[in-house]
Amino acid sequence: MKVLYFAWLRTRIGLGEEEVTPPAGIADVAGLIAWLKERSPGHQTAFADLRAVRVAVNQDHVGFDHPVAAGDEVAFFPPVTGG
Amino acid sequence: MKVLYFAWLRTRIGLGEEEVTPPAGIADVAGLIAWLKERSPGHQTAFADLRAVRVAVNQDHVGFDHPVAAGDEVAFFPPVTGG
Amino acid sequence: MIRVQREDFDVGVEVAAFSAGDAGVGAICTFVGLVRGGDGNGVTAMTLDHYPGMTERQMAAIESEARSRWPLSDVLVIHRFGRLEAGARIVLVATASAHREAAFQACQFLMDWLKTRAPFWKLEHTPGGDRWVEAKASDDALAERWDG
Amino acid sequence: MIRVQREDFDVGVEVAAFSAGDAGVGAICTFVGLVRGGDGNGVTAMTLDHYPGMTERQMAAIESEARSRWPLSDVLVIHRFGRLEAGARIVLVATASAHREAAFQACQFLMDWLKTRAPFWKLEHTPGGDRWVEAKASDDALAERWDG
Repeated sequence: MKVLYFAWLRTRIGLGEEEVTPPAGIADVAGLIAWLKERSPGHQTAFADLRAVRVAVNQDHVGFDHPVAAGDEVAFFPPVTGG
Repeated sequence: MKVLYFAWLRTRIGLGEEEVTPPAGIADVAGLIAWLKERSPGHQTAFADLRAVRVAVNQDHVGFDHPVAAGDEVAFFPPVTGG
Repeated sequence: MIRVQREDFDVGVEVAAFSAGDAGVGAICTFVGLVRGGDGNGVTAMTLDHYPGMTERQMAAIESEARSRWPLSDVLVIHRFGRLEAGARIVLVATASAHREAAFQACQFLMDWLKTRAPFWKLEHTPGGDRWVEAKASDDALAERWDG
Repeated sequence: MIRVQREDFDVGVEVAAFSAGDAGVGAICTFVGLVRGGDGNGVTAMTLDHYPGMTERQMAAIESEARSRWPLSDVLVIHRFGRLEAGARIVLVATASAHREAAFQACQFLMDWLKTRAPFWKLEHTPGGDRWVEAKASDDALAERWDG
């Protein structure tokens, strides 16, 4: 599973992309986040306030209850500020 | 008093501008129109339906009850269609 | 800034010069109106009649009104008159502001008021003859949304 | 048509090419967003982060949505990424339609949805350091007016 970070999530975590293999039992975005938070203090900080975090699975905006599976591309980022 | 006609009022009357000297007693736009209608069949036709006629006195949109006086520039035209 | 002219205008040149160097501008909205032709309406060209003098006065008043309603860094309105072929540009309105909603709203307002207050009249040329365009109730309705 | 690019764009060139030769077009609305600087906010430049791949997908989806809602002859959206100095162009949206209200509304809609759905993030550079721009509730409110 490919996980991407943008904007201040990338800054806090210290990388823009990582390849991860969550254990079986990690079935949705919320579960993935809980698991990712254990990887480093940076991850812990980035995911401290989930109200400020948005997620896309395979490049579509989704909610935290969206399923995730091996092979997915999961991206975390703050609310967008383009335009 | 200078009287101007635009768009189909000019076409019907057959001229774009005329210098007129209405008699004393012609005090407002409505009075002026009644007097102008007697000048030619073209004037009669142009002013036949006043719902389709707009007026400006000295280049400001006004109503038919607006006063007119010697020296004024009075313009008659249909509702505008620019832009 | 207001211009009434027979000549065409170059949107790129006008927009490039527009609000140039004003660091506070974050949003520029531009509207261009064109002579529609071809598709069944049979219009090959039109001639825009106008009221010289009053046109400039009304357009300046409309610009002032827009500037009093929205915080605009710059306003440009160019309106052509005379004979215009199908596809030709008729009018350009450009507004610059710090924020996009002011730029959008002021641009719409300027077009709505131009359509209903500036003394221009369109004579359409078709193979079957000429006809004066009639004012549209829908334009009055759009202009009225800015009232009160 | 959608473009995501690091390079600047020329509004005049883009608008000249836009909907050229379409006789049914009577109205073109254009919006340009710029990096505001100078006036007290201390922003000297910004860097636009984006999500390559998803950006194009989202922008194409937003264009499709606009075309399904309004009768548009043409749509152009150009959004830049990377470092942009104060005064630089960020985004261009252009819409062409037979009638002005469709062109205006679609252009506003495209900007509102880009602001709230396209994966771009602004990092402002100031003499005091860098800061990520926070999403504005006012942008959400503007986007929500197109719901339902």
